[in-house]
Amino acid sequence: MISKISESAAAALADIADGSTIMIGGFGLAGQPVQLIDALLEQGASDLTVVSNNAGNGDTGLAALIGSKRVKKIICSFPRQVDSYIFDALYRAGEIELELVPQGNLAERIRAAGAGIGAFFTPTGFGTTLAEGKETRVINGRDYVLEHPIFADFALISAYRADRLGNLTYRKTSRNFGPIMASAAAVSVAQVDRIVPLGDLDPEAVVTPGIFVNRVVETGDRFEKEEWADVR
Amino acid sequence: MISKISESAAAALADIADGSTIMIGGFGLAGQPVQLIDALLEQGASDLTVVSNNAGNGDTGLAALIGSKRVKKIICSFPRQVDSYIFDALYRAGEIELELVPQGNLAERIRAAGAGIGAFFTPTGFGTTLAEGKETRVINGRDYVLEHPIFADFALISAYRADRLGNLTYRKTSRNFGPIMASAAAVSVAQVDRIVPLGDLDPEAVVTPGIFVNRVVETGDRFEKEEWADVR
Amino acid sequence: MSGNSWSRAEIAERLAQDIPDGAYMNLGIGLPTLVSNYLPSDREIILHTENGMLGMGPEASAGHIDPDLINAGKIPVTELPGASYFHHGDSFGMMRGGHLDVCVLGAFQVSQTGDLANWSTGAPDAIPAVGGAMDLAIGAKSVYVMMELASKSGVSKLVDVCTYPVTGIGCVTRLYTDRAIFDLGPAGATVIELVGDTTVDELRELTGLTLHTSNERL
Amino acid sequence: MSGNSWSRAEIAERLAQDIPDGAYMNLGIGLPTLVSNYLPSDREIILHTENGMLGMGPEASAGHIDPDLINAGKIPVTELPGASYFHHGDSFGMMRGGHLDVCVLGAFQVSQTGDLANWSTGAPDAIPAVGGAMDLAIGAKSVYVMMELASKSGVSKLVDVCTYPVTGIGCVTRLYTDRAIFDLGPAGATVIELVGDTTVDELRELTGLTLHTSNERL
Repeated sequence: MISKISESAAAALADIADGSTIMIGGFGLAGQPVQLIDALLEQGASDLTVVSNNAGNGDTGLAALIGSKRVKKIICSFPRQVDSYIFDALYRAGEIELELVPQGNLAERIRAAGAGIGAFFTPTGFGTTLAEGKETRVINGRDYVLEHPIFADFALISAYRADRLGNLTYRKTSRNFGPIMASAAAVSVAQVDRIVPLGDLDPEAVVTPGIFVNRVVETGDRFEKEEWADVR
Repeated sequence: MISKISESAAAALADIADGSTIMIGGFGLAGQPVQLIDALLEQGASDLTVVSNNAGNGDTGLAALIGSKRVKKIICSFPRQVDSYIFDALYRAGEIELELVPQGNLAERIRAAGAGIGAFFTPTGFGTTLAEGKETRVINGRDYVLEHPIFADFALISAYRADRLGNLTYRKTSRNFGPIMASAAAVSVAQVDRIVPLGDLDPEAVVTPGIFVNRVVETGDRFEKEEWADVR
Repeated sequence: MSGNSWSRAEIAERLAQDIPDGAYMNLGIGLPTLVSNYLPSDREIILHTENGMLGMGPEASAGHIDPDLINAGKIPVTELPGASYFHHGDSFGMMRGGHLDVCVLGAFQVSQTGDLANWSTGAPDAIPAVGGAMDLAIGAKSVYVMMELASKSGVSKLVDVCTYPVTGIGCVTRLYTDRAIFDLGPAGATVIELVGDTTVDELRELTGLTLHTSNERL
Repeated sequence: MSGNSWSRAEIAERLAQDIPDGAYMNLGIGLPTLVSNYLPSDREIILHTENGMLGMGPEASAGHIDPDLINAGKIPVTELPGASYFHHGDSFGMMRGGHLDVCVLGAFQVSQTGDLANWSTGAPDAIPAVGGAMDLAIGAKSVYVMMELASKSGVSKLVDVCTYPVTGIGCVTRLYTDRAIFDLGPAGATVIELVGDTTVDELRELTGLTLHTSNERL
């Protein structure tokens, strides 16, 4: 019987090797796999490339991972935030490499990796410094830039419900990068509020089919926690 | 107040002009927009290019449209079927142009049109006669063929439920080409079993957001019909 | 309106009048969000937020905050009937594919041919960040910019050629400012509406640009 | 087994033993669907159908036919607990992206380096049709072909170079036939299992190919 259920976040991430490329889902706190990031911090792998929309906030989570100097490179769209001081300092010191990608190109490059597309022409970024040195082409009178897929060794994502086959549903805008990152990684790990019995998820409403998910960790309902009340 | 509800299939298709490119959803009978195809047949537009997985069965629906010699070209993956005799005869007589596309490339080219991708490299078809004359490229040691998007003037699709904003849900494998065709056409028309009040569709389970849909026609529940009983 | 210029709220209010019933619209972070306060109540306009939602409602009030429901500015928002959710791949495909009717953005500079500069000041010590700016710039049938026509030091932000790093080329179709409204395109900027007593000659002096006029409307 | 060859059912039964627990698998139209009859009951194997479903169950029985629930061969099927549905773009992306573990196909010819010919006989008067054949050919981590080794007229269908139009290049990883099982790859075909009394020399004579052998297993 297939069971993709991991006992703990630590168990789910035990085999991440130094030098791995790790996708981390979430946009703001929505969809951020908080427990998995903490487990990665604990796990100790270094020399990592991280693919994530942002570069961490404050001094916890992804910011702490970056602060530990175990991230050699980050591929993201928006590292600069009011409280991204850990990334900011390392970047200014030349101690972390940044590949800045427009958010939609980031999403499409991740999607391309999952869907077996070798490269694609996108209009986003044409004529800007972020497209410098990239191949361009005029197609039907419009200018496009060639972009390549982004693959990962691991994807760490957050979802709402899972079953033992790894089928996932999400809640509202926390869906963001989860489905595409799950498709682009060799090993995809999802933390979910609850794991439900097989058959409880509506097959029409499954957003990420289990084929894209290798491990699920139940991390409990998030909405009783006081900390959410003043999230802004 | 937005209402995308059309009074009838005929009203929804009234402005299809001669020379239009029309996408028609469905794989087999599942997802086939039967009433819309019949309305198109009635409507009379000619010199059409049709994009559809198949080229019609028997002598009704798409087969009848082809038989009326109003389809100058068909872009599809699988025209030959046991009862595709109308297409077969016209094709052999050189009276209809065929662009044969592998099914997944067909789907991805339609998806690319909807998602603003100028062109993409796909491994499917490399080295085959269907890729003859197409640009190829080796990317990370693998061979790819460059494919371009397919746009349409109209998409005719079938879904299960709609609201007045054109949000759509589907049923089981009838989802097939509907969501991507809706995104690739200037005007997308969906026939649905039932139109439900706004708010009745679960926002998490909407498959085609209304932004991709211009007109919806309620065509009634299909599952009381005797004819389904022996569909094979 | 005070004299011959509009406040930011007035720019937003004027822009809102140009959004047709049934439009799908994305409002960029910052100034453009003001537009949502002035949408005519007799029109149904559907808001897109690029982090994955159509049918976004107003900002969530205290005590009704759902951490899974935020907009692109990471502000908690609400859901209207008829909403839908989708992932980033689909959401940016929706924009890139030209399905949105209008996107409203702020800007550091806009060129008379519609080039947009709003993502980077080009300062050498700045931490770069682009987010969805370049996707939004090409992400709608009409891309409107709202901004004050001149900087605080009086320099025109409508320019011949952008000096800041560009976000997109020829992408802005209309510019709403405190002094006038302009259509932009390959032929340059056309004044289509003046604020108060503002004259086209004043605008020409401020911008240093030729500036076409729309005879029908001026 | 009769003498030194397997029936089609026996090929399917043998192939089914090689599908590991937990595998995601697509069975091509025709001969490969036989494999589903022989999947070991102690393994959970999830079937994909490229028209948009994972977790496909057995063929629907009379009276339980749902016209919205069909497989790629347009045969009514059933849904197992844990199933999911998706559109053609996502379904073929799933295949193209290499997420399926195994795809089993039939063939007119297979070359020793894994080229597949199964979509067209190349007959000049034939109506062309490809469907998902070319997508399936490159659509899994392992692509297995099952077929009789020789045509009815005794000509080997495992060949040096395909004479029929190819479906994909170097895509078949393993070939299950009535006489033997072969691994295919850039170095050519390797016999990994013989049926009954079949010898490698017989296979060499039939195919006209060098044929490597796997010492561990023969």
